[in-house]
Order: sequence, then structure tokens, then C-alpha cells
Amino acid sequence: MKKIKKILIANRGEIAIRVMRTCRELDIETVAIYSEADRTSLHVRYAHEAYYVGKAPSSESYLNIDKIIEIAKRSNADAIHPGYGFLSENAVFATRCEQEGIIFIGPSPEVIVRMGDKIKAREAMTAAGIPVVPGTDGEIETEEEVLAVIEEIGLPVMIKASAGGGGKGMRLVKKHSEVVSAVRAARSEAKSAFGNDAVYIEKYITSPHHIEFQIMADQHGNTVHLFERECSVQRRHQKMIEETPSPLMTAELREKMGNAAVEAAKAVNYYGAGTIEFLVDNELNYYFLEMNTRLQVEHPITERVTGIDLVKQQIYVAEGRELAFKQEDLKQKGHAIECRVYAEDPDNNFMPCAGKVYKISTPLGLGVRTDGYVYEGYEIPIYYDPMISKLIVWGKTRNEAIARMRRALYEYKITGVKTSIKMLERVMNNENFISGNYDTHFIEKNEEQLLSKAPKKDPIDMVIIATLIDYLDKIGSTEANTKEFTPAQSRWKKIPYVNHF
Amino acid sequence: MKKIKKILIANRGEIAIRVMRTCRELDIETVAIYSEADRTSLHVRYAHEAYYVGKAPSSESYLNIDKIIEIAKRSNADAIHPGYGFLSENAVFATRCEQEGIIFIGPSPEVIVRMGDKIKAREAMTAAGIPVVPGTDGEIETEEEVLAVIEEIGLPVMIKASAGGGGKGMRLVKKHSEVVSAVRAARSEAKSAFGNDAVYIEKYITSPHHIEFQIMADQHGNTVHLFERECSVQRRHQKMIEETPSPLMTAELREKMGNAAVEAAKAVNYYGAGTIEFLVDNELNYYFLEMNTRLQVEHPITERVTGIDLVKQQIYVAEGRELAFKQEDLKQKGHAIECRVYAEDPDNNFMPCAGKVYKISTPLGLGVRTDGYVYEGYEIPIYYDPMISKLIVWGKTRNEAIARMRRALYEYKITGVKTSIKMLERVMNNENFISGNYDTHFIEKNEEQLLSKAPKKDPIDMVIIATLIDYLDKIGSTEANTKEFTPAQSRWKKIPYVNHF
Amino acid sequence: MAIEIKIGDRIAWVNLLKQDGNILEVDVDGKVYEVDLMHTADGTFSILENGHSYNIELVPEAEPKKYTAYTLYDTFDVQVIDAEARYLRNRNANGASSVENKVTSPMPGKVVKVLVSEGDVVKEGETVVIISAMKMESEYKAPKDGVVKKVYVKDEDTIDGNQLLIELD
Amino acid sequence: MAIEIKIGDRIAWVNLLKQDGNILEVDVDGKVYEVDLMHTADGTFSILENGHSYNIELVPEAEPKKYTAYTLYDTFDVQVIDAEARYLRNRNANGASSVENKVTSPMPGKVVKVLVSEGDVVKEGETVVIISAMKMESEYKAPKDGVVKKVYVKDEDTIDGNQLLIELD
Repeated sequence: MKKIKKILIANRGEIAIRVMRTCRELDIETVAIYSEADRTSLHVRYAHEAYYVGKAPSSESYLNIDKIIEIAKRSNADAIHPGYGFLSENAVFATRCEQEGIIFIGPSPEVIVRMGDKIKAREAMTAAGIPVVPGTDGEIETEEEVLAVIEEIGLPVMIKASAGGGGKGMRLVKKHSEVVSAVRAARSEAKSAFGNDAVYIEKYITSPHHIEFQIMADQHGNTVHLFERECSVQRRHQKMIEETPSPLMTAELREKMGNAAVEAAKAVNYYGAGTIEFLVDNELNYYFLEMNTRLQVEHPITERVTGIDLVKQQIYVAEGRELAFKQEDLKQKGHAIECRVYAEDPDNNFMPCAGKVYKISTPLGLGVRTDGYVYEGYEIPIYYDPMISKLIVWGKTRNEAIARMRRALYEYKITGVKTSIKMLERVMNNENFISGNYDTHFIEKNEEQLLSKAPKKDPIDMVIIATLIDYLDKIGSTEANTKEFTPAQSRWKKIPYVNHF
Repeated sequence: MKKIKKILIANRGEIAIRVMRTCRELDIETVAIYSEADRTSLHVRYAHEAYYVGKAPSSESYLNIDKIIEIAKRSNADAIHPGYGFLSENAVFATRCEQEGIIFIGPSPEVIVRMGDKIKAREAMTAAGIPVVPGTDGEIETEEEVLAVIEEIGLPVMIKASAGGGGKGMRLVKKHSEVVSAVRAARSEAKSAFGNDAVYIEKYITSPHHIEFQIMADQHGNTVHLFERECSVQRRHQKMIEETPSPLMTAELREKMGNAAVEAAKAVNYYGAGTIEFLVDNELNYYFLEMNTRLQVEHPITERVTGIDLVKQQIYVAEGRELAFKQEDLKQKGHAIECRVYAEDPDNNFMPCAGKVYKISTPLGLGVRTDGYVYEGYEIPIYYDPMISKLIVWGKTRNEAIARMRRALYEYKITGVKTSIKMLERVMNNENFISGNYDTHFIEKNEEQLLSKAPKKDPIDMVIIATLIDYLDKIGSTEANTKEFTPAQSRWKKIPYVNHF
Repeated sequence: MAIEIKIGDRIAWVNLLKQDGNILEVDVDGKVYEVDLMHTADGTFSILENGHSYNIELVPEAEPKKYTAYTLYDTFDVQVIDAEARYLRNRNANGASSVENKVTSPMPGKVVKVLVSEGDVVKEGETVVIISAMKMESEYKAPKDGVVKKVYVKDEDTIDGNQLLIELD
Repeated sequence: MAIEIKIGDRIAWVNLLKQDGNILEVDVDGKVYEVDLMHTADGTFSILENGHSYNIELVPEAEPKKYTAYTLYDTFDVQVIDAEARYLRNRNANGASSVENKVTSPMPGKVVKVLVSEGDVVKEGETVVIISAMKMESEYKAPKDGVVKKVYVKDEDTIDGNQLLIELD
């Protein structure tokens, strides 16, 4: 067993900081890499060491294998944690790490290749007796091929990046006229996200539930699951809200799917943290969708109900330790929900919205966790994912968790950029969500309530008064702060004396 | 059963916000009161309604019973939550609430009188068969009386405020020469904190552990305990760090003391949340010390290991509901630690240190909770308690919790005022604390390590360089920002182009 | 001092009647409010009105005297219309440059592809530019039938928010 | 540009040799560093030096050119000693007003009781003023034997940090 002393985190944003936090708790030194757009990003400042990796576009920085390996060697890192996205499911990278004697914190390159290739993954699952989503074989090389395949299996279909994940490089096609632009867009996204623009086609299942199981396995053949996550609230095929337990789940189904997930992992000699994604229909039939051979964005809800730090376990497994717990030691305690906060405009088709953050109030107190990375004055770059923070709450019951999430979202204020926060609040007030009655079409089906603004109980006249005062203050402002050296000031405007009603 | 719809919080600071958070989760409207010093304090801005209650000194504001009752009636509040300190253990106030038809969220006035009078409390406990701390009867009226009592029972003794709690109005006396100033100081503190300057004397037990049990009881005779809190890390007789479970505790002792605590509560027909404080010696003998008939500062660690929102339970009990759980439903899961962050100077005898907060970085991520109320630019008033925040962490084991607390304290940066943060970090690195080997004299016994600064692995030359640049920037600053209207700016200094090594 | 303030579609007439430190008397469209108002230079407002506690954050926009206002439940576009603003507005009204001729990008991003050239004939709804921001591509379409008058960007350009991309005739 | 910077007990001589945007070459007491330095106007510094990432927060004190510096492990008092500061320092040195004659309060608070009057004879260690801040009372004692020359505060006064309370002869 090799004790890891220094880890390079080949990522940015909230996940880089998430990993570094656990490293600090384990007394492991951290090495950050940063692109030209990220010199003042928080992960650079949180790390013990930080090195420039390349230009802003990810293909020249966070996907630059040679440069990352060079930095790892230069800084004497024992191991590399890839986070999610970028190189986390890149077998070439995992192989390079192995060749250079650097521990890749993740499964073996062989498993990444096999599970990353969605076709091969389906074959492996079928062999292990696990039902798979109906679909076609093989990857698609040209747009003409797509049209040919659609002729065969009919519409609607999903165009999916073969190397995909995290909802990137996916497009639903309902009409022939959409094919060309859908393929081009999926390709282009896949290229910049994964460095691989191959896509394939899958039959589109109507009204499914997206439920996944968290797997943790060591290098000694011990494999457990850490229960399910319900991830059906999605927009643009990207998860928006996750919860555990799933409102759909029964104890029997949980055991059956959990065992299937463990079997699936064992079938490919999996080790580390991984996720088996299933589609579940309303009759509770489930189909293997894909395996993500990395940490998921939504891993914190599993951490909250099981009490297991998944990053710590990833590092322990990478060191070669045996898992310290067995399946029977694991319990789901209470209910956890995660809301992803995106810099985007929910009123405008969820269009990503880069820009400068003006002010932030972070929700705190009982049962609330935030994993974010932006700060006041931070300029969100246009080059990367629009997710700026994750808000995770826990409650003894699902109702308590929903009420707490509503409270936390109320407290969460990020100004200067458009975000999904108010939209997420509306989900927490949605009757179908509250009753647990939703599938992956939740957003479309509840569009009217979700996109309509709340009745105006708002103090519009107070906004007008505030604006007036700010305006008068600015035009009358003669006290331009030109003093060179000034100590800390109260930010509240000085008035000669404070009155009270 | 009366559903409470609106609660006035007769408090300020972090506990006012703590209570309001749960109110928001329960859809209960909140009414804040504020003194002249608190117009821009966070609890005023968090509440639905806010009313001015009086001048800055607490005797004229947060202890002003008439005015608070007037505001409660004017705002149509159904109930008043007193928090801790101020009027939380004031029977006159509880009685007034009852007379005015306002629910006081706490026990009956009779119980407050009985347990607030430490002498009567001791009598009740002795009658219930619970061992009490050896001490003298009766309150002390004059300083001469004190000297007479000391003649009888000998030194050292503790001077304690009869109405005391939270470490206020307590003074240890070892020498005769200290008596006069100790009594005067204890009195004066008690007067301003509780509006009652009566003090009494108790024999001082050497090297005790301060361990308390959380009680929750409804108005239907159901009483449970929510396990212990170890509160021995204290300075100036005020708690600094609390944890649960206690490193000293055994399963047998826990059951014995837990039962004693439940018996103690039942003996006085207690309802609501309360705490039975015990002194425990190294032979694991325990003595009833006092009962706090209110929420404790350190309640969050109990919430974390039991999953119970104590404020929610307080409100439910006040509404007349039965407890939804029995003793056997309660379990301690994992380990929780709380560090209290005071605005004080640990290098200067923990002297309180008011002033303006410059910047704050709040620790976030897995297993971390903060309950605070100060913000950037906030001016901490000189009139109230110096505690500005509580940092609570959870870990699966005590070691994981300590490592996490260390990480969280590392992330916690409050500049502009002196705080206890670095001192708390040194406790987390103290060998005796890590091995669980400590009593109430922990700080004195470990003074050398706790007050010495860490070896200078610090980048002093980097501080010098930063200062140089700031200086050059300010003297060369011709770009005084005199523009009236400017949009959000990145706060990082603009440079023509960013270079990288 | 009375001015007009535009909030959403509403234009309110507002007048500060009296100011005694933090206690203000303000007339908004004929309704008189007495408020206790505290604020910071960077736009954080705490207003107490008739017991109620209101928090408002004003974020200045790039254009002077324009704000985005954040309240508990909503976000508003706010604009102060003083004498100067009225003058500018009147002057622009004479210029009559219709917005409908222009394709602009509301967000910063990168130009993936410009699909038209100057002089091209385009139909309403036809994609003219593709912009990529934060891994998502958006297609910008012609707002009406017309002829491309001017193309302001080219492939690979990095663009700011509210930047003009294409002008039609 | 070379200046002196006092940090704790050390006085360092520091010289900015070269500046290329964020890349600086700085000489500190003869040791030359190449650093990548980014900072905000309000004193947040991110410095990369030889791969290491350092975070420093500079908080300006009431006195010009004085800071409190916060690093990962410690807090430092820092002062820039430029020509002006040197001049002032030399001038004060001639004035020779000894600190040991004065009782000052480092923190803001409220005067509970002044126990001496002008002309009183006091002994070293004798309590002269009681200050209350945040519910705790502190006793301020005479720094040496002497006679009270001047009393600057009275009971119930609210005082600032670093305020002079009593002067002895």
C-alpha cells in the first residue's frame, strides 16, 4: 500500500475545490492547474501549488494530457484526481498516468475504454444478465449515416456522444429537419468536452425515470452500492435536481437494482467510485443506460445519507486499501436533495449566461451544504460549464428536506448574473414535485407553473424608492473616495444620526 | 392544539437567525426586534417584520419586557422565542407572556423560577435522588457576607450569579484579596446580562468535566434525552468547544446519566427543550450542576448526531403537540464538534474585541455547518456578547471530525477584528485534545502549546512583497473612481495582459 | 426632487418629500410612504415600511442609470429617467433606428460560425450566426426577411454581452 | 523603487526590480524572487512563487501605511517606512513622549468607572480605570508608580480603540 502524499487535481471549479477539501482533511498536498481564464479562480488559491496549463479553451488546457503529466512530474505529485468531465473518463490519459508511474484516481484504463464505449458496455451488461435500453449498434461517422439509421429505427431518437456524459453531446431528434443541426451540435459539444466527436443513436424511451446507483469497489474484489439517486428533473438532458431516496423506489426494487449495479461493476472488475445509470419506466422496469467511471456531480446527496466521504474512499482505494465497510454496514438515513445552480436564464430556454458576479449570500445553518467556487467580483468564463454551485440539503423526511431547500434557496442570492435559483424555488413549490410524481419530462410537463413568475406580492414601490435614493446619492456624491490609505469602513451610508419609528 | 403562525424572536445575533431559519421552514412569519446598535444587523433583514425596541444597552432594549410585549401585540405575534441569554430564563417575562395570551416558547414560569433559583433547583434534585455539587445555601447580599461564607467553607470557591448561565456572572476566587473585585464583577455582569445581580457561592471542584444532557419534553408527560455534550474546553468559565459523544463517556454511564437527566426534568414537570448540566470527575462520579431552561448555544451538535431540529421541536411542544419520537427512536450517529468563534484576542487573555469586520471567507462543503450573523463591513457592537459565529462539523468518527474541523478552521477567515479562529486551530492540533484527555482546565494546562504561534513556515517575504505592491499601487493611484455610475467590476486589478510562468 | 423611474413596463413618478436621516417620506405615483431606509454605496438596501422588512439589491448595469433590482421573489429591470435621459431618448426617437433590423447576442460568448455574408438575402427565422458559450451552442436567427447590410463579427471572435452581430436592411 | 517595510520586529529592505504585468521581480533583503502576483484594490493577494500558491489579505489600519496582514498560519503587523514615515519618526523621536506614562485601551468599549483623579498618587499595578466591552469588564492598571497628570475619560463614556485614558507624570 502506497500512502499518497500529493495529488494533482486535473480539473477546475467546484469539483477541484471539493477534492482539495478532502485532501486537506487527509493531510495530502494539492496541486492545481489553471488555464489562462482561471488565474484568479478559487481552486488556484485553495491549492498548495498551482501551475499554468494553457490557453482558455479546454482543448488547450484541461484536456492537454502532455502538459498535465509534465506538471504532475515537475511537482512530484503521486496521484491525479480527474474530477468529473474533462479527462475523467479518458482512457488515454489514465494509461499515460500508469506509464508515468502516477496513480490515476479512478478505475483501470481497460474499464474506462470498455464502459466509455457505450456499445461495448451494453454487450458486457447483457452478458451479465442486466437489461439494457433498446438501441442500435455502432457509431455514426457522417450526417448521412444518421439519416439512414433513423430510416431504420424511426423517430424520436437520441443522438449521443459515444464518449459522453453529464448530459453533454446529447440531442433529442423528433423531426427529420432537426437531424443535421442536432448531430453537428452534439458533435461540436462532444469535441470540446471530451476531445472526441463520435456520436451514436439510441431509441428514445418516453417518460422514463432516471435513477442511478452509486458503486464503490476496492482492488481486492469487494464491491458495494451506496443506494440510488433519483435524477429525473432535467433540462436540456442535463440534471438539475437530484434526490435520495427516490420517491419511486420500493425496498424490493432497491435491493434488486442495487444487486444488479454491484453485478454490473463486478462484471468488468471495476474499482473506485462509479455510477450505474438506469432508466426506469412507470411499471418499475429498469434498463441499464450507462456506467460513469468517475465521481458524479450529484455525489454529495449520497454522502449525506450514508455519512461516507466518497472522495476519501476514492483516495483510499487508489492507495490499494480494502473498503472499511460492507454492504450491511451501509444505511440510508433521512433524505437529501441537491439543486444545481447554473449561470443561465431559465426564462430564455436556459441559455448559459456568463458575466461578473456582483454579490453573493450563501445559505447556511442546519442541514445545508454548498459546494461552489464563484465569489464576489468573479468573472464567470465563457469557456466552461455554466454550473457555479451545488446546494445540498438534508432532512429527516422528504418533506423536511423540501422545506429546508426552499428556505436555503430563499437565502441564496447571487446578483450580477442570471441564475437558476428562482426557477429551482418554483420546483420546490410544484405540486407534482412535492408529491414525488415526476419523470424526465418534468420541466416540459410543468412549464406553466415553473416559468410563470410568482404573483406580485413584491414591494415594487420599495424598489422604486431604493432606486430614487441610489440615484440621488450618486448624482449628489461629492465625497469621491480619493484618500490613498483608508481603514476598514462600515459599508452602510453614514447619516448624522439614526432615527427609529 | 394551536398552530403558531407568527413568532417574535426576543433576541439578536446568530440565535435570532437560527430560530428564524426554522420558522421559514415551517412557514411561520418572523418578527425581529432591534436596539439602536442593531438597525443594520442581519436578524433585522432576515425577518418578515422588524421593530425598534430601545437604546443599545440591553437593559434598555433586549431586556425591556414592556416594550417587547407591546411589539408582540402590535405585530400580532402568537408566540415569542427568547433564544438564549437575555430574557430566556426570566420568569417575570414568561409570566407576562402568559398573562397577555402570547405563547412563551419555553417551560412554564414556575419551572423557570424553580430551576433559575440554583438553591431551589438543588433541593429538587436531591429530592429526586440525583447527586448535587457540594455547596452552601442561600444567596449573598453584601461583599462582607461573602467573606464570612469563605471563612466557613474555605477557598477556592466559585462566585456564581443566582440567575446566571452561559458562563456569565461567574468568578473563581482563590485568594481573599480577589473577593471584592470578583463579587463586584460577577454582580455587574449578572446585572447587565440578566437584570438581577444576586450571586451565591459554591465549593470549587478541581479538574472536573463539564458534561450536559439535552432534554426534550412535551406537555403530555413524555420526556426523552438526546444524549450528552462534552463542554469542558472553556476559557473564562465560558465554553469554547463542545463535542458529542463525549470522549469520557461509556455506554453504561450514558444510560445512567441520561436516565438521571430525564428524572430531573420529570421531577419539575419540565416541558420544552432543556439541558441538565453535570460535573463529572475522573472517577466518573457525576453531580447535578444546574438546569438551563432554554436552548443552549451548543445545541447544533446534538441536532447533527440525532438528526432532530431542536427549534422545530420547541415550536411543536409550544403548540401542544406530542413528541413524535420515543427514547428508543433516538441514536447518536457519528461525531459532531462545535467551535465558538469569538471576537476576542486569545493572545491578550481573551479580551473581547469589537470593531469592523473587513472580509469573511466562510468554510463550506461536506460535513460543515456555520451559524453566524456578521457580514463584511459589519461593525460588531460593544454592547453584546463577543460570540460572532459557531462552526459545527460532523464526521463518521471523532478523528474524521477533528480533521474536518481543522480544514474548516483553515478555510474560515475573518479579517479586520481579532478572533479565536487560530487559537481553535491550535486546539485541534493539541495532542491532549486529540486523545480526548482533557477537563475544564484544558486551556491553562496546555497554555504553552495553545498560545505559542506555529513555527514560521509562513511566507513572510511574500507578505513584504504584497505590502510593497499595495503601497506602490496606492501612491501611484491616479485612477480615483469618481465615475458616478459604474457596472459590476472584476475586483482584480486590471493589467494590460496576464502572463504565466 | 421628482423624477420618473421605469420598472418593467411601468413608469412611476416618484418624489422625495422629506428626509430626516434614515427616515424618508416619499411619494410614489400619488401614494405617500414613510420608510426607514439604510443602504450601502454598492446597492444593498434595508427598508422598513409599516413594520415590514424589505431587502433590495440594486446592481448597476453597463448603461448609466440602469439597474437590475433583486427582491425576495423577483428580479426587475429598473431605469431612472431624468432630464438627461429624456433628452437622449427624444434624440434617439428621431434617429428611428429600429431594433428589428439587428441581430444581437444577449450573452458573452464565442462565434462558432457566421453563416451569411453582406448582401445575402435571408428569410425570417433563418440561422445567421452560431454562438458558443459555456459548452452550449445557440443559433441566432434573422428577425425578418431582408438583405444582410453589415456583418460585425467573424468566426472565432470573442464577443461581449449585448453585442451587435448582424444588421439587416 | 526601494523602501523599507517593518513586519513584526524585522525591518526588510525591498526593491521592485522589474514588472511585466503580473510577473514581478522583487529583491527582499538581497534575495531575488520572481512572482506571479494578482491583487484586488481592497487587499486580496494571490501570489504564485516557485509553484507555491500564497494567499495574503492586507487590511489597512487607521494609521496610514500600516496594515494587518493575514496569511494561512499567522497574522502580522506591517508598516511601510518611506521617506515621509522616516521623517515623522525622526521628528517624534525628538519629542520623546514615553509610552510608559500612558494608560490606553486597545479595544472600543464603555467606561464603567474611573478610579483616580488628577493629582492622585498611584502605584504600579493599581487599577485606575474599568472598561466594559461585550459584557466583560477589564481593569486597566497604572504602568508605574507616579502621579495622575490628566484623566481623559469619565464614567459612562464610550471609547474607541487605542484611546488614551490616563496620563501619569
